[in-house]
Amino acid sequence: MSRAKVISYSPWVAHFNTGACNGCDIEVLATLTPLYDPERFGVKLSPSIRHADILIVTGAVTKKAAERLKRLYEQMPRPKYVIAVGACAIDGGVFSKSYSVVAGADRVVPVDVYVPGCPPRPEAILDGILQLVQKLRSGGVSGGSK
Amino acid sequence: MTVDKVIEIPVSLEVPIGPQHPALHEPVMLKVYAEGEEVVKVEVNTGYNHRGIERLTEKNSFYRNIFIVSRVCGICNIVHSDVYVRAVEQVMDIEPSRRAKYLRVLAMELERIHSHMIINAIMAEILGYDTLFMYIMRDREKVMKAKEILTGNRVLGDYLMVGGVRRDLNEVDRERLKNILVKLEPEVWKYIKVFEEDETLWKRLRGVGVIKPRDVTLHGLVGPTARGSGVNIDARREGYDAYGEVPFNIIVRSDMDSWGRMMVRWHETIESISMCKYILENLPSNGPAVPDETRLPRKFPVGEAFARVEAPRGELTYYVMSDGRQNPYRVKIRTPSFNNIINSGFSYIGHTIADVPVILTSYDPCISCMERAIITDLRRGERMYLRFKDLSTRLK
Amino acid sequence: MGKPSLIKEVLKWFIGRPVTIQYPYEGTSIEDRFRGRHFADLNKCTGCSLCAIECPADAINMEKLPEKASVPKNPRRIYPVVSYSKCVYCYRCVTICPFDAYVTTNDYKLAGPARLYSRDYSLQSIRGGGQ
Amino acid sequence: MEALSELLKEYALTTYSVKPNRLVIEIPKERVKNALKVIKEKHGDTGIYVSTIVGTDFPDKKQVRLDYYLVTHPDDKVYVLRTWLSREDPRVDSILDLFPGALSGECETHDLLGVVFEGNPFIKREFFAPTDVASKGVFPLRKDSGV
Repeated sequence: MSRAKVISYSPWVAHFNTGACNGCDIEVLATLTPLYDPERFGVKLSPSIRHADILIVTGAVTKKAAERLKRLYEQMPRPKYVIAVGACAIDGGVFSKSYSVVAGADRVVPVDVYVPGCPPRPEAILDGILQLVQKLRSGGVSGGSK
Repeated sequence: MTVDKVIEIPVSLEVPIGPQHPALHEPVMLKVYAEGEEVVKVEVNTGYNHRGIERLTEKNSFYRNIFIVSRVCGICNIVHSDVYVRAVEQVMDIEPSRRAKYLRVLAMELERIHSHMIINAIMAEILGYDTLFMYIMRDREKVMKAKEILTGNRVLGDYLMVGGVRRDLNEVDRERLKNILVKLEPEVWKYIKVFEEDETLWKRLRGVGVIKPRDVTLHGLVGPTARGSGVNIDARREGYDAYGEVPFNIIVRSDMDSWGRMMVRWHETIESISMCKYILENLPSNGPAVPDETRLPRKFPVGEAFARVEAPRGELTYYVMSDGRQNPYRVKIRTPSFNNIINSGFSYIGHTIADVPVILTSYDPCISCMERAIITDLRRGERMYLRFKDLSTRLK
Repeated sequence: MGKPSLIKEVLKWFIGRPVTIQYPYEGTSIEDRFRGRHFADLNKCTGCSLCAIECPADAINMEKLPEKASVPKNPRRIYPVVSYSKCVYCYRCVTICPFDAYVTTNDYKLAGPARLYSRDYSLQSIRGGGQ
Repeated sequence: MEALSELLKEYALTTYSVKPNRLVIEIPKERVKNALKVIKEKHGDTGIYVSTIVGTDFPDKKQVRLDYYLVTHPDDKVYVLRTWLSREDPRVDSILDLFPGALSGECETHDLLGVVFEGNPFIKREFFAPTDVASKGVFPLRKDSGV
């Protein structure tokens, strides 16, 4: 946001719940509503994963959802970024030792920003999104190249 | 050539909805079979959210489990920890103080307000009424603030401990909570008016997803879903915690459709607000509400307990069994959504595809609560439909 | 059945000031008692490991103190390191600690490209630790 | 409460209670369905529902315990029907035709504990358990499952 541009990039987000407790999901939803309003930065919820630039992953990635997560990531257009929201999506949180959990989105797809918290506040999620917006605007490394 | 046999080929369409879908923010997959626009069969496929929590509780100690079971469901986390904590207290023969019981009810009712508001907001979004969604979500932030003041976190409170609650409420915060609730009530009445009068909502919700009272009990549906069909089920009537002392009305409506279920939720929100106000005004001061966690007993007697609670989505039950060791021998969780979503496949049949998300949302699905399952809908067998695949095999 | 009754509300906000908080240019109000980042104060910690045992997410690891660190009472010279990415902020460690050794804050700004740990915050609480 | 235990007098082996005040009636496994039929006839279609089915594994007794938690309404009383199955071959009659609401509970108990409900066409593995656990033939809630 340092340089003013006539045309700036508006990343759209898609949200995928990989077995979360809904705590993070309602906070992601709260982030998208009037009080925090990320549309000020051009960020809005995209209707389909094929239109999205940022994938928000919530939840302890269950084995069944892990396949779907990988498939969703492959369907995204480049540049693509992934935000892992909540303790479960980062390291499995309290479910890390369960038999049906992969524990960690970064074991399935490359993650660009981690937002810790259980669940994180909407401000923290907005922080995470803004870091990516800044990265995009400053011409940072394109995601998904790893 | 005479025609002796006519084979009617139904044009059956298979529409998968989910697990990632613009209209569903939950990891559930509804496989809808439709003939034209009419839904003929629905399969509820989940299991995307099975985290093996019951097994996990057997591997962790009684106290650690309090925090694990609150993460079964983020929206109704205090209810989950309350019912588990009460079951453990019954095994251990501990009785919390009266003040702690009132504070527990306060936390649970705040949770009910925010849960009912969010599902009504999501319903508005699914109907395409985004303005209403945004307004309800704006006012819901007031409740989130109240939860933050009371429990220390917006969503996951981690508010309960065996023997009481984990933080007390001081006078300043009590006044602030009261102010928030006073400001919230007129807003809720406004939305009730919108739901009652708006033509858009009326047309999309009335007569959609009708469930008869007999089907409710046969299929074990609970909570607002049952109360919207005129079945008077409410676990709060048992009078656990302070529910025996706080006055409240049970909202029962006989509309039987999606609209009736949403209205039950709105009127329960009003009821919860007045309960919270009553608690804040009549908070007893006898006995400490916060137990010293370092001094809680480390020995657990042998025993079993079965506790019920009325979660925002309906009756939630926990069965806890101890064999005298540090870890519970068995914890069985039966969440309301587990019954409401899996057993309600019959109610989609005959409606259009566009109504499927509406009906699902009117049950207030909490897939994380369900935690499990791939279930095929119980066919009532009135009409027999064949899919192309089956047809080809049958013709051979 | 009447007209869409939300129109009055919509018009009111159409001319009024938006409700949006201009975050991050403007702060939001966070409760003082919000459960945010926390770390062990090594002046009080005795290395008893109770917090690591009781943590429901297993987010606390006991690590060896560096050579230079001078701690008043810690015979085994180990201290808890909280992984902020795995921590669920239930504050069980804070309430179970027999020596009240945890410092709690309402800091929630933890988003970043890497995992975070409480190591530096803990070591800064004693002389010779932070360097 | 007395009414129900009176009603099931001929079926019951023993009666006791689970905290807090839940009457438990132990019934031999062959007669579970009959007992539920009697109860349903007493309360009617709208008077009772199956709240939950709890299966517990007891490896040292070589048995699996099955509890049916029934809730009556509008008076909201909870009763427990308890039965014991052998661990090697846990079989019991399905109550799906009496209580369609038992579907979710029966399917779950089958997948996680391996109890076979005879007459329920919907039970199968991988309902809840992930593929790798189910393909090994392991039931996660058995105490010796090792998951």
